[in-house]
Amino acid sequence: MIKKKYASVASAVADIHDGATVMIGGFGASGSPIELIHALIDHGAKDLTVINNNTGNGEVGLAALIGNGQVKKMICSFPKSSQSRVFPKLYQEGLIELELVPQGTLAERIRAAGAGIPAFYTPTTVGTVLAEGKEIRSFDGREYVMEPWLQADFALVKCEMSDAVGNLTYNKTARNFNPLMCMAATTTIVQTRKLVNAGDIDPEHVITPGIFVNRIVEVPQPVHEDILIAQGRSYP
Amino acid sequence: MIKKKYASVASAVADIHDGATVMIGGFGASGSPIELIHALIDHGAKDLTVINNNTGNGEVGLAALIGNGQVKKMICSFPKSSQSRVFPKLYQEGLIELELVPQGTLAERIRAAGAGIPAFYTPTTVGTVLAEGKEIRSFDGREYVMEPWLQADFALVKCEMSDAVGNLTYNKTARNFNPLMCMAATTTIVQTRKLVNAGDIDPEHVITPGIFVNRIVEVPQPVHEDILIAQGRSYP
Amino acid sequence: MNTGWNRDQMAARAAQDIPDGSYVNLGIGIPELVAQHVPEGCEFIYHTENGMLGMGPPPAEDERDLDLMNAGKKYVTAMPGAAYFHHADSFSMIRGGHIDVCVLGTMQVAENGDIANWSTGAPGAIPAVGGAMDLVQGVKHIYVITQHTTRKGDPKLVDRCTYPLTGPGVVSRIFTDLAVVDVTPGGFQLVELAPGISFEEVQAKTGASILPLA
Amino acid sequence: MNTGWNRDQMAARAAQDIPDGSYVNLGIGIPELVAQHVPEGCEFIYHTENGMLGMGPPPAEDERDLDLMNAGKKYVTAMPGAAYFHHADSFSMIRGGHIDVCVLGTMQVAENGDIANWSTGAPGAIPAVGGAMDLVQGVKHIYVITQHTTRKGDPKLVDRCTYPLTGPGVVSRIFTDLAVVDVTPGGFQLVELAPGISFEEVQAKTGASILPLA
Repeated sequence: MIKKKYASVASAVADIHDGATVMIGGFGASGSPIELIHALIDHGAKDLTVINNNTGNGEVGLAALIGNGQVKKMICSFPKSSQSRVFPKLYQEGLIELELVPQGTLAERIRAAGAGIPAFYTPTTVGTVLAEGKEIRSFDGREYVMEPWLQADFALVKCEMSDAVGNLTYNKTARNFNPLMCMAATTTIVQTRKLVNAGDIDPEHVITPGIFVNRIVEVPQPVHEDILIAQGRSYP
Repeated sequence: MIKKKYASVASAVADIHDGATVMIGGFGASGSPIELIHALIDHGAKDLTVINNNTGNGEVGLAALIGNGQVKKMICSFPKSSQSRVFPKLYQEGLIELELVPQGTLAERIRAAGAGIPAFYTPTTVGTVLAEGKEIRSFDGREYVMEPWLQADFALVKCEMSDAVGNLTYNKTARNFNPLMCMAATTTIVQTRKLVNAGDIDPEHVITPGIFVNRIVEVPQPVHEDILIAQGRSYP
Repeated sequence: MNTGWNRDQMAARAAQDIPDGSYVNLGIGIPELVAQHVPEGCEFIYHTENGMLGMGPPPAEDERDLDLMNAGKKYVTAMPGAAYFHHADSFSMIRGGHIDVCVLGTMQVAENGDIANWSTGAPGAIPAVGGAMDLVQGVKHIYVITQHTTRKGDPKLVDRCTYPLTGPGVVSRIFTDLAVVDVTPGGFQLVELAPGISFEEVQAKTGASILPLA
Repeated sequence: MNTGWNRDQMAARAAQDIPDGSYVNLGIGIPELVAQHVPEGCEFIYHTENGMLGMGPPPAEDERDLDLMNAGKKYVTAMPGAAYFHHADSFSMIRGGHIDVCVLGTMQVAENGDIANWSTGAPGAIPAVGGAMDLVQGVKHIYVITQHTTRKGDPKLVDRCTYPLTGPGVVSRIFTDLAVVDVTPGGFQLVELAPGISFEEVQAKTGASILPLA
């Protein structure tokens, strides 16, 4: 039988190993799986390579994971923001690596991993320093950069509703990178606000089909990064 | 203002020119925009290159377009079926060209055109005659074939519901190639069973966002290829 | 007198080797019968290339939905927990390695795992590949169900395929009317004989050497 | 005394050059103001990179939805006819050439259409590119809204960018506090002067030659 439900965020992340590559969904605070990230902090795995659009805000969620010294390298498009202090400090001290990837290329590289495409061509970064060292190739007189897929051992994902077989829906712009990361990781771990029976989600409305989901944890009242920060909270 | 509604299938296809490349949605009978295809037969544009998974059945829809001598070349994955007679006859007489593309590569090449990706790598066809003459490249010790995007001048698409700005939903497996073709054509022409106001489709349930749709024609009671064939119908 | 497995028995035998909870894609013909022989206590989720997970059995004729077909263009139903998606997402599941098992029919399968099941290569024949080349390259485990020989008695398990390949070195296990055979680095390896079938008979009807049971 | 256009006037002027019915992506800063100056009878549909078409104005503070943000991470609303989608679909709209107009702020823009708006290239600075390089390569028409000079008075319209490029040869039209300027094969071409501004003043504050009105 299909058994994807886990009893707790702790049990769902328990086998994330030191040195793992971990995709974390969300765009800034929106769609960020805070409870799973905090479970990963409790768990303590280190030397992680983390893929996220940003580097977290304040001292909760992804920023707390970085601040706890568990992340060796960030792969992201926008590592700074008005409330991002943890990553910039470590980066300027040379204590964390950064691979900067344009946002669209980041999304497409993640999808490519999920779709079995080891590389593709894009005009993004042509003629810029971010194309240095990469293969440039001309098609129909225009230049393109070759970009490789981006795979991960684990994905931490937040969704709105999951059924028992892992079909997912999201809420508004909290969707963002989450469905792509489900496709690209060996093991996809999802926190869902609501867990329902198979058949309770209209098959036409499924955004992530269950085949891309390995583990489901119900987190009925997820905290929101912006609220935590406004409250001056930190983790642990 | 956004004005995408056309009064008739005839007016919606009126500017399809001789020699155009036309994507036609559907997988066999399912999701096939019969009314738009029949309008294209009435219109008479010829020397068309048509992209569809198949080559039509019986003597209606795509088979009728081919039978009417309007198609110079078919790009498809599966040009024969138990009820497909028109294409096989013309092909064996040397009167129509065929580019055979594996189904997944066909889908991905169409998506690539919509996503601005001129080429990508896939293992599909490696070691087969369909890879002959194509670039083979190794990534991490496995061989892949480079495949180019597949663009079109027009796409003929069938959907279940459209709102005034062209957001679309589909019905079950009639979805198939339709959303991809919306992305890949310069001009996307949609026949919808139901046309509703902007705001009447939940933004979470939109499958094809309106940005990929140029023209909408309401066809409230579309005919179905299987029914027409069972009735022994032909077109015109 | 027992003379091997019939079509249903072949499908039932293949179903036994599919792990519980697998995502499965079934080819046309005998492979379709696998869905009727799921071992008790097991659950498989069926994928069909034209955009659906959670495919269910065929409907009664008067309950057909014209917009609900499988990749073989037959009318089907949707199980609770089904999902619809477009062709690129569907083939991402296949080509991205997310489908666990694909069960295919074949014209030939070779001792090195090559499979030929899409074209005879005959001049004038209309080539049609569908999703076959995507499936054999993308799905984690490729199983084959086939009669051991053609109607004319020619072996379908061969040393090298003479028909155009669908994909090289992709098949892992073969279920025939006579035996279950694995493709190993050393060639064909007998796994199980059908009741009443001898190793010698299987070997005689196979176009390559088969390693016997240890 | 009239001294050119203020921020709102610059945005309003840019809005006039966006065709009715366009799909539009607005950068952060002055470009955001374009949404408040849509010409009467016109309708633009706003795209935000993080997965939405049909973005509406900011909500009242007590009506914020924490899951409804734009690419600048500000709370927004959804218009009737909006749609949500994931990041790959969102950037397919950008990179596939489906967005009609993108209005960006900039640090520098050159007479050959090069734009530099993502990094000063200063040692130790934390690089952050976001979707800027995708937008400039993918959107059909790249407009720039910017003050004509920096706060220190240095020209932002230059012969060649000295900061690291976001993309080469991509900008078509520039709206500043002093003028509207096109990028043409012959270099900068004056299109319109702000009220009370002379061509000589514009030329003096520009780091490259500008072709005057014919």
